[in-house]
Amino acid sequence: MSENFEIALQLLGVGMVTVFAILFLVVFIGDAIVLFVNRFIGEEKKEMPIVLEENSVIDPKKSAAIESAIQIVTQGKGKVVKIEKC
Amino acid sequence: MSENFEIALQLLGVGMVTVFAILFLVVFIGDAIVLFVNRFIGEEKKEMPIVLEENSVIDPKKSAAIESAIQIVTQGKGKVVKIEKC
Amino acid sequence: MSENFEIALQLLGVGMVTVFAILFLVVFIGDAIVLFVNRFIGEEKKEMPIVLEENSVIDPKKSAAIESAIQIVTQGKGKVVKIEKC
Amino acid sequence: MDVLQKLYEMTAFGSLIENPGSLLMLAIGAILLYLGIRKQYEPLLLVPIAFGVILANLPGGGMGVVPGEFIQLEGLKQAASPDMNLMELEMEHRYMNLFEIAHEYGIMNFLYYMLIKTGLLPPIIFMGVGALTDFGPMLRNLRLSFFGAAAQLGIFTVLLIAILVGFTPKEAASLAIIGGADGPTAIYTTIKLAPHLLGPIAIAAYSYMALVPVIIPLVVKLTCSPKELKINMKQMDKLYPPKHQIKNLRAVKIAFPIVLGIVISFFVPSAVPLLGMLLFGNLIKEIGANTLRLSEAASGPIMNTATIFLGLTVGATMTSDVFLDPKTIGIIVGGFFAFAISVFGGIAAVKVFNLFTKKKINPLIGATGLSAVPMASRVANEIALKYDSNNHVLQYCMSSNISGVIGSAVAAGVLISFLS
Amino acid sequence: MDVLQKLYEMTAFGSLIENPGSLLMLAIGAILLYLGIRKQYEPLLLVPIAFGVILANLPGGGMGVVPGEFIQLEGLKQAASPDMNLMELEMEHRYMNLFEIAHEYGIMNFLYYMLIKTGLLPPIIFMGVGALTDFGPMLRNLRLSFFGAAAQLGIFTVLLIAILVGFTPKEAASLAIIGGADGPTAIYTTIKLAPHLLGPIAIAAYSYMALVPVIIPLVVKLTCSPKELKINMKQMDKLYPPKHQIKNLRAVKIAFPIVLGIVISFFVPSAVPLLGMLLFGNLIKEIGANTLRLSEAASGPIMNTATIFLGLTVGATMTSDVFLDPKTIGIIVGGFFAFAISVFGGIAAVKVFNLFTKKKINPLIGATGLSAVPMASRVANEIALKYDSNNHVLQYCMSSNISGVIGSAVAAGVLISFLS
Amino acid sequence: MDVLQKLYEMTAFGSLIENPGSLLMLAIGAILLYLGIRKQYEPLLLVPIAFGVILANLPGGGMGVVPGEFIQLEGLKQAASPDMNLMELEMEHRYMNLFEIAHEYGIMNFLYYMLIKTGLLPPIIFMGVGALTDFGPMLRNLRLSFFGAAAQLGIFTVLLIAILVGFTPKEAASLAIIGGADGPTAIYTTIKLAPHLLGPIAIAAYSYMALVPVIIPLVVKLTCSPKELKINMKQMDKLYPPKHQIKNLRAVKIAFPIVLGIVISFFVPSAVPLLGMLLFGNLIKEIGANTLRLSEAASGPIMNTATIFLGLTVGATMTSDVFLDPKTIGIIVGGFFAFAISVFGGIAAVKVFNLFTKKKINPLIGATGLSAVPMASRVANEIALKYDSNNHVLQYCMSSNISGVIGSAVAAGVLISFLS
Ligand code: NA
Ligand code: NA
Ligand code: NA
Repeated sequence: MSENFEIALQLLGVGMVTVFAILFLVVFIGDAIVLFVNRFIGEEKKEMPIVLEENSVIDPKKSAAIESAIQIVTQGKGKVVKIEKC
Repeated sequence: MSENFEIALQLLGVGMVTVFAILFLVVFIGDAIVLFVNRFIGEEKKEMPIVLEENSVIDPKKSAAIESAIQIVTQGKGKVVKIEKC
Repeated sequence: MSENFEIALQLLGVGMVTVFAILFLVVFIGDAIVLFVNRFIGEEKKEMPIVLEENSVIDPKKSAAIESAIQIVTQGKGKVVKIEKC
Repeated sequence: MDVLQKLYEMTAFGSLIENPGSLLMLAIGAILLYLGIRKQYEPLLLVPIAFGVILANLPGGGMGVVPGEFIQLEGLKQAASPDMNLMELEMEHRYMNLFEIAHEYGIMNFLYYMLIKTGLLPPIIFMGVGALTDFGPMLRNLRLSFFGAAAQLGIFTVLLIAILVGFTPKEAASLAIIGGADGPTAIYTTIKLAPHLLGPIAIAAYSYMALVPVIIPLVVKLTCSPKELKINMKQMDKLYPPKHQIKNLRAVKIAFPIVLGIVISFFVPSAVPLLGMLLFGNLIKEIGANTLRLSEAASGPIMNTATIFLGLTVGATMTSDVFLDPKTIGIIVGGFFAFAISVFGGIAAVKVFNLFTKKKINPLIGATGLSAVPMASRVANEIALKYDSNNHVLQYCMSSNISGVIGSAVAAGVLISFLS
Repeated sequence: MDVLQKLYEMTAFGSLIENPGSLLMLAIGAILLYLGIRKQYEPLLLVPIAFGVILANLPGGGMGVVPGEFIQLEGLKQAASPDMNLMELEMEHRYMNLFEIAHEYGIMNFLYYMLIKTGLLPPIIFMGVGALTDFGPMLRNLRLSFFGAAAQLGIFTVLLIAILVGFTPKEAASLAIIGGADGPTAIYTTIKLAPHLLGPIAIAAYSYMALVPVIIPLVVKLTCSPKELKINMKQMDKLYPPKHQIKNLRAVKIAFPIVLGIVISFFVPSAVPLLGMLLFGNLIKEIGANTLRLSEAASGPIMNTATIFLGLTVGATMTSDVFLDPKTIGIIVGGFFAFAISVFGGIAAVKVFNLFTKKKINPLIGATGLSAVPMASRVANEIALKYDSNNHVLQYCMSSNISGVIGSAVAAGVLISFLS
Repeated sequence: MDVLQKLYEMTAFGSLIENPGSLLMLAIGAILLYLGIRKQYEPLLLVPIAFGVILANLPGGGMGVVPGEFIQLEGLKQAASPDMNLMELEMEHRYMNLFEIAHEYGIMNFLYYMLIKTGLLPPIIFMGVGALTDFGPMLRNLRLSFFGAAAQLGIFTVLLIAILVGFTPKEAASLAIIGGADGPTAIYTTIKLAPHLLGPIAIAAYSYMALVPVIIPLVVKLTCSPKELKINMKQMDKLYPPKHQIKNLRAVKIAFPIVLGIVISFFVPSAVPLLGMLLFGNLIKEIGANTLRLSEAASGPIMNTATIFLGLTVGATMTSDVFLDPKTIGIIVGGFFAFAISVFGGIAAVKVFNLFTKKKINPLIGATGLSAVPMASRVANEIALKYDSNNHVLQYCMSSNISGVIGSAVAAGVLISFLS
């Protein structure tokens, strides 16, 4: 029992130190990535080009037309997840 | 063989009795639940409040707007199963 | 090593012959099926009747109405995959 | 010369000559595909089953399911007897593990022994069925659900006949359960009692379910008078109105599967895997928005995936040596009678009931006591409309129709409990 | 007479008399269902867990999970000792294979030993959680995420207390991890350290997560002054603006999970199965259209299916002999304190921080350092609005809230690493 | 002191020092992520593979796949020899069961040995590919599909070269199958013949598939004259119209996969697991509404889930000792030549064909005889348009492109049949 208590005390110390250390790292890494991206990658481009899924059977032009139609109906907030040919 | 025949006869009896007994119970339980609910729970309220799914990224007001738009288009019979942010 | 080389040579021969033979069969079978269908089954009928899925809760007439509404919106290219009752 | 020899060995013609029965099986697979695709006999299951039959019988393809003895490690037990008695006490049989099964017999056996022989998929499919089932029509005409019991008559009658004809009790029970008109129940029972008959029984069950529009009218014509078929349930309801109304259908629908599951299981615990999952699926559906993710998963991807693999693997049990057996004929004939007698049982129960009451019941409501939901009810409705174009019995039939699912699961529980 | 005997044996009344505790367990299952359905306590998990409890305790149903020793093949090892020493060297324990488990103990044990005892489902669910998580709010207020660490205090404090009360260290750790307020993490830790407590711990974890709207206000009321709760983060941001802006959020969001995963795992490799899958799920979400199929699968069918089977099988571990144990009381009480102390830890850390800086932080941001995302943040926001109707702290709370998920996974890694 | 020691043991720095190669592997994982995310090389598979590489090489994370020998129970066999000969007769090797694998080596090995080493996932993915494939363009220009055979030349040529360079025949075959330009086929073949090379081969296969827009133009430029590239297929069709029209495309599309599957399997039964599932997937798609639930499941949740786990586990086979091997260089170089020679084979076949006929064929239709559907066809179409802006060859290319899938599956069958 007293041995177990020692383990528990150890864990209390080790555990809280580790958790604080890791979340310090999270902050540090996050900041570092932001700085790195700001310097070397810069402003976000207007969306990467979407690679059309292979084997897609719908003409991209037509699906774009459908999507825009849907977007009007849904006030621009909806998204066509899947279109199937009849 | 004659032993097997006996088993079969037994099963014919036991089986049909059990099936009738269980479906009698179904009727009985169903009636009991209806009576219990009628007495202790009463009239159905207008739909329980829907707990919005955690991590949902769509503003409820906007999604309501989309849904009503869809309902106009689908004459009130369609339901938006999933909305994704663009 | 020289034994392995022999295996490789064999496989080169056997493999290419087999692949050519099979794709010859593909052409042959395809032609045969087309001829058979042209002779014995004939013109495509206007879509086989769709067996409505069991346990479906939506009235077919209503769902047809919804579908036509969607088709107007999607310029005839969309398809209603699933309708749920509200 | 050597190359040609190897080339020949690569092809399947050698094993085709050794086992010409597989050609016949391929033809049977093609016929089943024809029934599923062109005749639209339960295509969701018959097409995968048929393709499974074809895959299993492509000579040399290694996609046929091997009998259970092949994966049993008898040697271990025998060899162990002198000095390994401890282990022997622990477990009588040991089996190859799933990885070894895949290694030795390929992916189809892996899938079969993981998903089917363990009894997993039928309850999983039942969970999906539950999530698609609406007990509403049954609750609204609760008393009619009683006739779902009578329509299990075919099961126990054919069981008796099959034993007389020479089937073992376990085989006879697996055959007879076809009369429950419920695919997953038939498959589950057969897995537990006579897995070697799984292929033909599954096919017979689904084929006859597809033939409900033929079988029900046939039995009805033989047993019911036009006068009986004109009994109008709605008028009866007006004459003798039901005692109480359901004030809060949602609460009733949520409580019903929970209470029902617990009570039934006290009487027939061996039906728990099937009925428990059915009622769980139904519960998450009835709760609504809060568990929508779950019920959609259960009735969508889970059930569809289970259906594909159930179909393929059940079909793959039909290798030529298994199928080309006189018992297959017995299953086909017996299955038909099980179906027909079940329909008759339901009708007879209504007739007996009508002798004693003033509020008459249309015998079609007995005929739909099988499980084939909702096809049986639609067929019955059409028959009723033929005799009186104003007599819509659909909603009433749905009651006994849905309760027939419970009835056959209970019958399966009785059979498994007594025979395994 | 004989038939009646058999009939009685078919029913579950015999085993019910032998084991009346199962009736109590059924009642507990019903209460959990009530909490999940009517009170809407985390219904997505509590309903399947509750139904699993019911299934497991239907007498004779064979759906209860058996203890790990039942699938261990001790005999083999003992018998082998004289002449099979080679094998003994290779592996200390051998276990029944999954097929044998299904054969012997039914499908629920098959699912439990395949999906849960292997530790598979919690990481799979974490993958889905990752695919639904947006690290954006955390990245925008990165420094606040530090308080996600302080909110793990409850874990290690309750661990200490539980050991004092008599729990073994492994049991105490499994109990204490409830204070991480994260379901999959609690389940994963318990599987690794004390699987026999899985049922009560899972239920306590999810129940207290559902009680976050009660627990957080309680602790806040006891520890924070109105003045503190009125601290307005937006005004602070205006007074002391952050140093740099994120120019390309998309690139940052893609790089973040990759780098974070690698670095954390150097320090706490035992957290890799959980955190690795969380970050993988997040990565495929952030990539966007090119991996949309994957992220939709991870957060849709995969996660929903995993949730169903996790719930049912975890519930099914709660047989009466497992649950009706004084330790269950300890878990319920200890779990509450773990939760409350974690909230307190977060608040205390903010207070300490505020002593040393000019840019004050609202202590509610400490209180949301638990994982319950985003419920904790919403609750905190409501509290803030009650004191000042213009003080929206939601976005700030989300930062420590999300980092709390990482914090508790790290704490779990430490516990597993030290104790297993 | 003791605590610090334990703290250090908790971290991964000890195993990092022992195995510094894992840092290099992490870098490789990061490069693969860069290719998948930024360069958009087959992101659906390369991202999961890359993340799997990272997970496997996080020191101490326990997510790396262990070699097959680790799960073999050699001891049992050896120890058994004196008095357990019966069992030995039954099975030469025994393996740890899946539960033991998870217990001993963690979830990644559990997934790998359950889903990949059994050969399960590639056929499952092929089922989804089938459900997404439209044989229509191939049926409309059936004769062109013949060139899908010639484009397998790279496979058998590189096989020969690889053996000369010192690969074993099984390794050489696994390497060479990269020239089939078909991911699942390459993975399936490698699982069967040389699982220790799975990681590099899978990555090479998917990378080169992503490089099709580079490789095809390169080979075309080296081998074709502008005059050849201007051959206009539509004009040729007008000059020499095809003999018969398809009157009922739907019936043809349904019959085609069935008949094709049966006939091919007579010749190359070892291709049945791949081709059978491909054609099953295609069949349920072509049947249409009646099996829509199945085809949507096959091409949706099932395929997406399979893709995630295939990617992660295949990536996780790439531990540093496996990857940092001269053979990896051989695979990268050899894979490229297999690809390029396959393209050349298709072009050469067209040229030979054109020598003997009046109805000339554009050599681009040979170049698309690889499987990479439909990317190869799109690339070829762009090349054609560059030489003549009215010359649309897409529909024609699709014919050989789709038949290339069949061609490489057949080639895989031949290799597996001769070498395993
Ligand atoms: Na029935
Ligand atoms: Na937490
Ligand atoms: Na190819």
